[in-house]
Amino acid sequence: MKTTEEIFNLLKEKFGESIIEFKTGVPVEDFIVVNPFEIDKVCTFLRDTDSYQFNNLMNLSGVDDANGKKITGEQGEVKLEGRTFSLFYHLESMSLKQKVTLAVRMPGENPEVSSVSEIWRSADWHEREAFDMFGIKFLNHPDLRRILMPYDWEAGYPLRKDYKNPEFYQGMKVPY
Amino acid sequence: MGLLDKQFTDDNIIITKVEDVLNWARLSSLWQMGFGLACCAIEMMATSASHYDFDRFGVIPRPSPRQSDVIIISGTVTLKMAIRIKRLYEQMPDPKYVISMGSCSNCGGPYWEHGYHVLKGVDRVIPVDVYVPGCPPRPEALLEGLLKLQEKIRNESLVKKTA
Amino acid sequence: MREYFNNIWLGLTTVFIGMNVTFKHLFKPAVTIQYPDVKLLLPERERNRLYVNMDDCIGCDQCARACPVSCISIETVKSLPTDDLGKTSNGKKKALWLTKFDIDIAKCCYCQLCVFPCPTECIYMTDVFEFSEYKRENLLYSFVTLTPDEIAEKKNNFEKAEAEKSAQKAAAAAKKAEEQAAPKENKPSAEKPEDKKE
Amino acid sequence: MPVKTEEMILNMGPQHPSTHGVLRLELLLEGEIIKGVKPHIGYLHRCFEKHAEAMTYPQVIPYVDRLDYLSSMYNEFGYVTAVEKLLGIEVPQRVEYIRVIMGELQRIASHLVAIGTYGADLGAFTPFLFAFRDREKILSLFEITCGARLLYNYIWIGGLSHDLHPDFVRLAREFIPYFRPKIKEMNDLLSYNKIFVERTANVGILPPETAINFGVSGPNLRGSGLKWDLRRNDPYSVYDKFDFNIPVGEGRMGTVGDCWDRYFVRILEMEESLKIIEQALDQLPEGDVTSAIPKRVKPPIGQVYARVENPRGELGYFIISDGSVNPFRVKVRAPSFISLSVMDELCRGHMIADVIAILGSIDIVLGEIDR
Repeated sequence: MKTTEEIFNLLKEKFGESIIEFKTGVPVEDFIVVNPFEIDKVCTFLRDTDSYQFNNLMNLSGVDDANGKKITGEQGEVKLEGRTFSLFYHLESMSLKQKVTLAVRMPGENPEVSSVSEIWRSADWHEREAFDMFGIKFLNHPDLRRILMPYDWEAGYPLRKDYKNPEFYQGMKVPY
Repeated sequence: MGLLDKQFTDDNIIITKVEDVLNWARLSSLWQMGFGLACCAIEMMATSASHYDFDRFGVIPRPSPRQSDVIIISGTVTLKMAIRIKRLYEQMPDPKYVISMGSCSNCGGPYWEHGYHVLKGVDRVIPVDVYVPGCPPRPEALLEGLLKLQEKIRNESLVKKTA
Repeated sequence: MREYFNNIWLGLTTVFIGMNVTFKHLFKPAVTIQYPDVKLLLPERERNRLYVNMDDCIGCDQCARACPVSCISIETVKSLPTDDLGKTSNGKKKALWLTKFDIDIAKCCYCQLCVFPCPTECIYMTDVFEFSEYKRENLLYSFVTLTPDEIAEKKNNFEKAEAEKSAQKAAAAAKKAEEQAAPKENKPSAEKPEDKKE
Repeated sequence: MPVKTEEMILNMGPQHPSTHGVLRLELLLEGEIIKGVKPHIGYLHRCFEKHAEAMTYPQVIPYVDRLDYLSSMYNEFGYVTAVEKLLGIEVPQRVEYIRVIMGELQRIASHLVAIGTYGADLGAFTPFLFAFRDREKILSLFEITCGARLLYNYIWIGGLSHDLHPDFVRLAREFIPYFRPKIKEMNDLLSYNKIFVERTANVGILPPETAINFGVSGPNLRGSGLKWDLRRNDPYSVYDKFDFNIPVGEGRMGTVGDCWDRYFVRILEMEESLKIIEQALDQLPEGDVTSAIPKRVKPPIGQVYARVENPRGELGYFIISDGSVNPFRVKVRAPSFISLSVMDELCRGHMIADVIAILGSIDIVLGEIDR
C-alpha cells in the first residue's frame, strides 16, 4: 500500500512535467494534479503496472471551480475570465487495497481533456455526464452526447455556476 | 339518438337513470395505467399490493394507455418526460381522468425552486382531476384520492359536461 | 432424452411446491386493510399534514428558514408598545403581528425540518393524510387568524408609528445639523436602530 | 444459405411496465437477436446536484432520500458518513448501531422490492404480493421510529432525528423469526421454480473482469463470484464488529455471473442482513442520539470522497466544501448508474425477452441514475 505522496514521487520520476503538483493539507484527501492531455497515459500506467493495479475507477466528477473574475462587457454581458474547470478521478486498486485521487485543471474557455473511457469502461458515462453538466470536452471519447438533459437542450451546461435557466422549453414554461 | 343530437337540453328521468348506471359502471372499474415515474410509484405499487389492494375499487393496472381510464402521475415530471406524458394522455380513450399523486406532480414539489429540468406541475401539460398531496402520499391517501375521483364521476352528467 | 424428462419432472415438482405455498395461504387471514371502513392506527410520530397553532406562534421565521423547499412564507408587522399580544403557552412574549403565515402544502416535502427549530413548538406534523383536492389552489393553507381588515389596520398603525418616528428623527437630525453647524461632532449611533424593519 | 434478416431498431420505454421507471432502451435487433442496446436516461433528472449547492448541509438530506427511493436510509447513511468525515466528528456508538440496524432493514426492504418486481417482470405475480407484504412490516418499523414510510430524513449529521421508539427493539426482534421462514417461502415460490430458472440461468453472464472494468459493484459484482463487499473490505461505521458472510454467485443453475446468480445473491444477503440486525440488537448500547449533532454545520475548506455499501452497490459521495454552510459541489457516484451502463455488454446475442430478465436482475432505480 502506497500513500498518495509516494505515488506522486514515483509518477513524477516517470512522467516528469505531466505531473503538475501534489496537493496536500486540504482536509481529508490529498490529490495529484496531472496535465489534462496526459491523463490517459498516466491512468494506463497506473492500471497496468503491477505495483499499482488501479483497476477500478470509483468516481469521476467534474467541478466548476468558480474562480473567474467577473468582467462586464460593453453590452452589459458578464464574462468570467480566468475561470477553470476541474475533474477528479478517484481510483482504487481492489487487489492491493490502495486509493489515489487524481485531478486535472482546464481553462474555462475551452475545457478539453483526454478521455479515459478506453481504460475503464465505467468512465464512459461519467464523462458523458461531465460533458452534459459542465461542457467539458473529452478527446477520443467514443460517444460524447448529452446524457441526462434532452438532446436538444440549448441553454448551456446546467451545473456551471453562471448557468441561467431558459424561460421556455418546447412550449413548456420552465420556471415556477 | 336524441342524446347525440343534443335534443335533451335538460335532465329528465330517463337521462338521469342512464347517467346513474353509466357513472356507476365507470367509477367502479377505473383501469389505471400502470406507469410509475419516481418515488410515488413505489407507494403506488404498495397500494396495488397485498396490504392495500387497489383491486377492491376495480383499479387494475393496464400496461397500455389505450386500455386505461385513469392515469396516475406518480412522481416528478421532468421536461424530457412531459412530452411523453402528453402523448400518453392523448392516446387514452375518453372519458379519461388524471390523478396527480404527490408534491412533485402537483407543483414541482421539492424541486420547484432550483429544478432546471423539472416541470412545475403536471397540470401545465394535461388537465388534472384530483390532486393527492404528500411526499409520497400514504397508500391510504391515494385511495382517498381515488374515492374523491369516484365522487366526481358520480356527479357527472351526460348532458352538461363537467370535466 | 433423460434430460428432457428430467426437465419436465423438475418443472412439475417445482411448480407444485410453489402452488403448495400459495395454497397454504388460503387458510391464513388476509393482510389487506379494508381502507375506507377500517383505518390503521397511526403511530404518534406520524408525519403528515403540517399544522400551526397560531396562538403560540411568535413569528420568528425559523421554520421558514429551515425549510429546504421554501414552502412556508411568513410576514410580520411590529406591534406598537401599547398593543397587548398575549403570551405563548410556554411563557414567551409575543411582539409581532403575523400578517401572513402561508404553507403551500402542495410543495411541502414532509421532512419535518421545520418542526425542530420552533422555540414554542407551535408548528407540528399531524396524522391527517386525507386531504386531496380538486383544485390546487385549495392546497395553499393560510393559518393567519387576523382578518384582512385587521391586517390592514395593523400595517397602518405600524406605518403611522414609523412615520411619527421618522418625523421625530428628521426633527432630531435637523436639530443635530444645526448643532453640527457650530461644533463639528457626529453621532452616527442615533440613526441606526430604527432603520431595521422586518 | 443462411437466412438474412434486416436490422431493426426497437424502442422500449420510457413507458414500459418492466423498465422499473422511466428508462428508454434503444434495441438494435437482427430478427429476434439483440445486436446492441443503447440506454437513454435522464427522464427523471431532478437536478439533485444543483439543489445541493443551494441548500445547507442538513437540508440536503431530504433530497438525498429521493435519490434512491428504495433505500433512502442507506443514502442518508452514506451522505452523513461523508459529511462527518469532512467535519471530523465522532458520533456516539448508539447512533452507529441504530444506523446499522436501519440500514440493514432497508437492505432487506430494498431487496424484497427487487425480488418481487423481478418475479413480476418474468410473469410470476404472486412473489410480488408476498414481497410487498413483508416489506410493509419493515416500513411499519420505520414508521414508528420516524413517522414516514418511504422518505425518512432520519439519519442526521452527527446523530439521528429521534431516538428509537420504546417498542422498536421488541418489534424488530419479533420481525426476525417472522421473516426467516419467508425467505424459504420465496425460494420455494420463485428461486427454484423451473420456469424461472429457465428464464434466468445462463442469461446475461457478466464475467468478473468485465464487471470490475465497468465499475459494477454490490450484488451484481458478487453475483459474478467476486467476494467484494465494502462492509468487509473497507469497513465503515461499526460493521467490523459483526459476524456475517458475503454471499457470492456460484453458478448453481448455470454459469457464474448469470441473472439467476445475481438474483440469488440478493436472497442470501437478506439472510445475512438478518444476522447483522440480530447482533446489533443484542449489542445495542445506551446513550443519547442527538448529543453530537452540531448546531451549525460548517465544514472547513476541503474535499472528501466517502462510500458505503448500498443495497445496489457502492454508493459514493464526493463533497467539496468551500467553508460556507452550503456544499460547493456534491457528486453522487450512483451504483445503478454504473450497473446500467453494462446493459449493452450483457444483452448482446440474447433474445428480446431476455432484456427484461437482464434489466430486472441488475436492479436499477431510476431516481439514482438520473439524480
